[in-house]
Amino acid sequence: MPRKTYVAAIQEALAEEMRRDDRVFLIGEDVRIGVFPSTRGLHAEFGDKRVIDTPISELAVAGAGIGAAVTGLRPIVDLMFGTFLYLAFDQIANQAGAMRYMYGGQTKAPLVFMVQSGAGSSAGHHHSQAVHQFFMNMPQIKVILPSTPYDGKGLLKSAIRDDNPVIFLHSLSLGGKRGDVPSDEYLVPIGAADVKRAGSDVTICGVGPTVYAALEAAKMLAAEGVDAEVIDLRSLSPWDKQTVLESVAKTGRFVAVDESFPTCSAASEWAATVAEEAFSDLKAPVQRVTNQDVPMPFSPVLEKAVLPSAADVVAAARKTLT
Amino acid sequence: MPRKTYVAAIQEALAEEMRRDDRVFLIGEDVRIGVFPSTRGLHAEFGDKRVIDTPISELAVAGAGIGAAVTGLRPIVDLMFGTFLYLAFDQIANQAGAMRYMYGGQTKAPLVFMVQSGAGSSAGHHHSQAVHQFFMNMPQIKVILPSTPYDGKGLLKSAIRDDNPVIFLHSLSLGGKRGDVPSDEYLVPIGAADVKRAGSDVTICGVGPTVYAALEAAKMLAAEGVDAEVIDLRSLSPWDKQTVLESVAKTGRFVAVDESFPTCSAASEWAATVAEEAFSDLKAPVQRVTNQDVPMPFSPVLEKAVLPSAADVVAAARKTLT
Amino acid sequence: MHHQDIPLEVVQDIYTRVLRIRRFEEEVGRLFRQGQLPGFVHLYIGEEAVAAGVCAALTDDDTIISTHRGHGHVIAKGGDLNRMMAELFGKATGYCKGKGGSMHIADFKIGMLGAIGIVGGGMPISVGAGLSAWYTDSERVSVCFFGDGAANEGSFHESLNLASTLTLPVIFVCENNQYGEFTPAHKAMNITDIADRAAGYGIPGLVVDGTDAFEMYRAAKTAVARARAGGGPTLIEAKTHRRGSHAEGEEAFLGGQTYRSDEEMAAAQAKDPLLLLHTYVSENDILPAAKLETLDAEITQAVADAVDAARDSPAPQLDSLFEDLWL
Amino acid sequence: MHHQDIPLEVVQDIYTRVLRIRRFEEEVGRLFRQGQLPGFVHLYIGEEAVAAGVCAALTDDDTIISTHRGHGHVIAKGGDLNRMMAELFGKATGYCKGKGGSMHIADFKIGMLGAIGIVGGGMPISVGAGLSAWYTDSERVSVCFFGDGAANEGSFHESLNLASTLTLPVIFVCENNQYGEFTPAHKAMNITDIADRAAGYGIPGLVVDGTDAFEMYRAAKTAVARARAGGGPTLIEAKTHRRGSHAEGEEAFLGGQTYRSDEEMAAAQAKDPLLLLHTYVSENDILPAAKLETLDAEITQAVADAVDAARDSPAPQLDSLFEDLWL
Ligand SMILES: Cc1ncc(C[n+]2csc(CCOP(=O)(O)OP(=O)(O)O)c2C)c(N)n1
Ligand SMILES: Cc1ncc(C[n+]2csc(CCOP(=O)(O)OP(=O)(O)O)c2C)c(N)n1
Ligand SMILES: [Mg+2]
Ligand SMILES: [Mg+2]
Repeated sequence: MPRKTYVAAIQEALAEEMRRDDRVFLIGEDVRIGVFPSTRGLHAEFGDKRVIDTPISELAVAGAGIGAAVTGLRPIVDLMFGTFLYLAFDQIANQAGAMRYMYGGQTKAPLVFMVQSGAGSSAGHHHSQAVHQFFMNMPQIKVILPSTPYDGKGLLKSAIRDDNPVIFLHSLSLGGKRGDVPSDEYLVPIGAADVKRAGSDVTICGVGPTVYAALEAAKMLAAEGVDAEVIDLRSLSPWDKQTVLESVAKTGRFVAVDESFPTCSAASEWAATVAEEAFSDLKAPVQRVTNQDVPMPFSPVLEKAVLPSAADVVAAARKTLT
Repeated sequence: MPRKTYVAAIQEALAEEMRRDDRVFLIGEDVRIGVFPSTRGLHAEFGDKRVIDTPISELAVAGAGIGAAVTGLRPIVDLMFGTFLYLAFDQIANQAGAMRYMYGGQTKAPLVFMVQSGAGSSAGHHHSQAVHQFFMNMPQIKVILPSTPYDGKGLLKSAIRDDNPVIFLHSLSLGGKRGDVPSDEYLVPIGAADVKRAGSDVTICGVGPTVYAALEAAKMLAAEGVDAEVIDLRSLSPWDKQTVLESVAKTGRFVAVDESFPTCSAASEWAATVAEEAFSDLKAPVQRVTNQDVPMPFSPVLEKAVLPSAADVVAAARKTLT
Repeated sequence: MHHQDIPLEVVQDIYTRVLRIRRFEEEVGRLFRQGQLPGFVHLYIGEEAVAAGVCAALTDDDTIISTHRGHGHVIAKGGDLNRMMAELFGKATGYCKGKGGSMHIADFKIGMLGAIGIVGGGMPISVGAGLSAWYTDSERVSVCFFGDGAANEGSFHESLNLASTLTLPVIFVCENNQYGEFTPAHKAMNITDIADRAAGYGIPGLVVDGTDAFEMYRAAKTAVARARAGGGPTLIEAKTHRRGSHAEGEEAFLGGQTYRSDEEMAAAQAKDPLLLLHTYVSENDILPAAKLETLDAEITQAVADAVDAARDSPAPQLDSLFEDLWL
Repeated sequence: MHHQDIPLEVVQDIYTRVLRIRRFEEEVGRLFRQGQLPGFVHLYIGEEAVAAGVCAALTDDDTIISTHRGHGHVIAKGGDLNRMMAELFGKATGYCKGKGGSMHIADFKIGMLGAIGIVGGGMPISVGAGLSAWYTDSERVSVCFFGDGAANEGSFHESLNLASTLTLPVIFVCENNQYGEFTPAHKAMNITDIADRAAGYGIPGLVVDGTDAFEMYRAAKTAVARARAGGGPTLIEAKTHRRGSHAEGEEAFLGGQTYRSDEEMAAAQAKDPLLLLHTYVSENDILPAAKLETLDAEITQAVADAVDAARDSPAPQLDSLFEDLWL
């Protein structure tokens, strides 16, 4: 199978879906030249109308996507960094997710907001926050964050075909990661987790970059004789509760690993759900591993210390084992 | 003790603090005339300079508050409805909470954002959302939501004197509630919960309007012979984990009641924390009672069905008891 | 005020739209004061000529986006009074099955893409509707109604600029009723004409007498023609007056405070768009008095029927809470 | 270009500021290319006359707010090269103890209220600094630097309008370097001069040659005098050129794609502000060549010292993660 980078796989998903459906188009700041290589080359193939550069106006661009979606198109709105969605927060929270319901089912808003999310490039607080936790709270917004090239392509294609608003998050720090990407068309369904490593002693659940911290931790734990199951949730909303609960039924131990500020994080949601619905399976308290609760610092040593590491995951897993 | 409405108590806090410290001022849309009676009468007493009407420009008004705070003033920024903060989200998430840290402690941003939060007046999705869960996620932002006139006044005064950014949420549905408010000056500390009803069988934890659902539920449970402890958290960030954990140590059962969309809600945070830190005390799975996971509908019958009710709380408490 | 360039059937059409809005809104005001309607209600009385004039210049395909003060826009675009009234009552038979309410009425079948309760929140969406038309090489134009207050929101700036740079068929209709809630427009901006802001985006900006339905119609026609011809957006500022409250019941919640002078209110009354229209068509014998009376009686009856139907309609079933969700 | 109305010491001061920025930025570029600096770096080369001219017209009390391209503003306001360089290296001795980095340098002691990585994000804050000055009846003015791209953000609109309605002492300095990232300004707006947008807020809007430090100084002086006298805000559009990359290393991440022609780059080079200034002061014998050389040597040395000091400085302690939090 051909091996491709994460970012190339995303680019491929965009190109294929634009070829398949001419209602699909891309709009955002510098999507033609491609600030992130994920949109690179699309302008050459699809031209001015389907790859649209905009002024730096996140609120209007997001809303324009919504307006285009409710009038029959299938926009992909690229707003670059996750934190820039804060400027479009109103359009997403008040409009995108709500329109269908608020108007009694008269309309639908099939669009994708595509942004980078998370830290890892020493870019400072304004360019280094994970944002999925905010959008998970909003009803009727789907949120996905792939960890591999394969999932990146398959999930983005599903997102573009989805009839609902989807926040597609990609990770800058994973951009160069390589993996198998089939040449034949495939989709990865939204809402399905992927068990990355089967294990019987403890369930470790992550998403995006934290999947790698979890896998690394699993290796370290294996050396200690602990057999960890690692679940890559892939979709954050809706999320695959079933797979997690089944795993916990087996292991009796749960560690949630989430790159996010801790309070009201995805880790909080997963931990609360496991505690609520798998209580009788639990042999030890659930554990959360998240960012430290501080704004994102610039200095690489500090940034690294803020982010969840494999060592943190190991420590949390050990807590469930004593 | 004089009895006052919730909204009058808030107004009193504003007036007293503005009298005490002339760096304190109020800025927002129609704060002079007072869209909410909480700001009524302040313009007459304090004049144009200290009670400032603005254009409808949430982003700039929020940022202006931040700029004034870092240059020595103590602004209270009133942005009316909680959802309007979505338009100012960038200034709050990227600037207000981060500035002190990001600039290495060179500055501080002592300001209060004051908004209504939550549903209950059939105002439709755009005017009926609880927003605390978003701000709880942000490091270095304090979040409070009082449930009584006494707490409203005491907490707002603390917020105004706090040297950090504080989101002060008030509940429209509680605006007319009356309660004792001492004439003598007092403060309610940020971060301290209030045990509203002592009980030994189950801990029910709420904030703002859900405290009343919890209290009503406690009465209904008492009729069934179940003795519920009801905790009003009052502060959402930081929150009084200690009081909650001590209560659960006693009762072994925990129900989190939160008016919020369910995923990544305050209830998720409380439930996760209890599951993590009081696991050995728990006799039954933690329970969350939140909004239904849909945008806020307009029709009173639907709105009521979306919000957490006393009956929902009773049902959740019963689950912990079987 | 004159109608020389406007065909008689259009005059009549405009008149009918204005009157339908007026009678509907008067009734809504009564119902609200009687405590029969939940939530907040913002009436369009005094501003009818804007929506009526503009919508008379649109085809059924063209789309509009509206605000918290949206009833007039829905009616002007051809909305169904029964489904509107039922929505205001929060009934299952309403446009949005009771899920939207006064601030969120939509009728996608007639190109009414929804009222938006967030000030300025509809503007970006209207740009998207225009983008869609441009993308599909459709003749459709997108109209966005918004207030003087909304013109100070960042969304105004970004939306006009975006529509301009992409040369989209969007018509921005600013209803300058002189107030955003209780703040006079002239205190919320240091300029006299919001239309002047158009220059900052390289698009035409027109000041129009928004109390004159014919002027509104003309301005809209020109802007529509320009948009359909690929000429891009126009900003139309309609100078108008809100005759009543910002939100119904404001006397109570303002606790006796006032913010407008009697003279101001009297001046607005003298420029009442229905009064002006009625006087014009009557004095110039354009529409016979009998016809006007029949029309009024018909509309009044239709509104009354809508109220009866709404009252008799069922409240939403609790099951409907979980309908209209993810597809 | 002329300096007739400008005292010699100011000319020299402006020259020094420009040169300090240039030499600092050149070194930062080198360090970045050598892989010695973490994160993103946006250089100010080509735009120095703007910050230098404006800041020369300010007192120490006056405040400025900056952008992702902020080094020049800090230096122009009198920032310490050592603490700046240490910050770029992410060291504990940096202005922000390594917590801010290139896009977030601040020096509150000299009225430098911080660089902001969010495009347009500093504008509302600068209005607040102006509000503070007005509130305390201080003579202080607040200056906000931002780009042509930022002028399309909603925050631009809201900030200028808010400052105007409250008549605040804020000077909005738009550095129109013709590009927002890789998008030419003329594609992101349908107007030639951003200064024209000032009319929409009822404030003065000036187009200034941003490559001429003296013109910048003059424009700032006028705006400062107006602001101090209670006349409210001014928008100054400085036409300038970014000589280098949007962000250092862009050649690599653009994968060979270009977005500017050679002619354009050559024209910008001909209008290089340091070159213009050097030529002017040399050809007109205003500052002796020897003096210029000494100055350059001193500055170059200071920058080199800053690099050495930064390299020798300790990385932040992990404990410092939990400092500078809630008070
Ligand atoms: C973003 C936002 N801010 C504030 C409000 C509260 N609000 C509702 S209507 C209104 C005034 C709007 O004024 P204008 O745009 O002139 O419309 P008008 O009511 O005069 O029709 C305000 C401030 C809101 N709904 N949304
Ligand atoms: C809100 C926001 N949107 C997008 C970006 C990404 N970005 C960083 S710099 C830049 C271009 C800014 O252009 P301009 O304002 O002209 O400043 P210049 O870089 O030319 O100095 C963009 C789009 C950002 N940092 N913030
Ligand atoms: Mg108005
Ligand atoms: Mg630029």
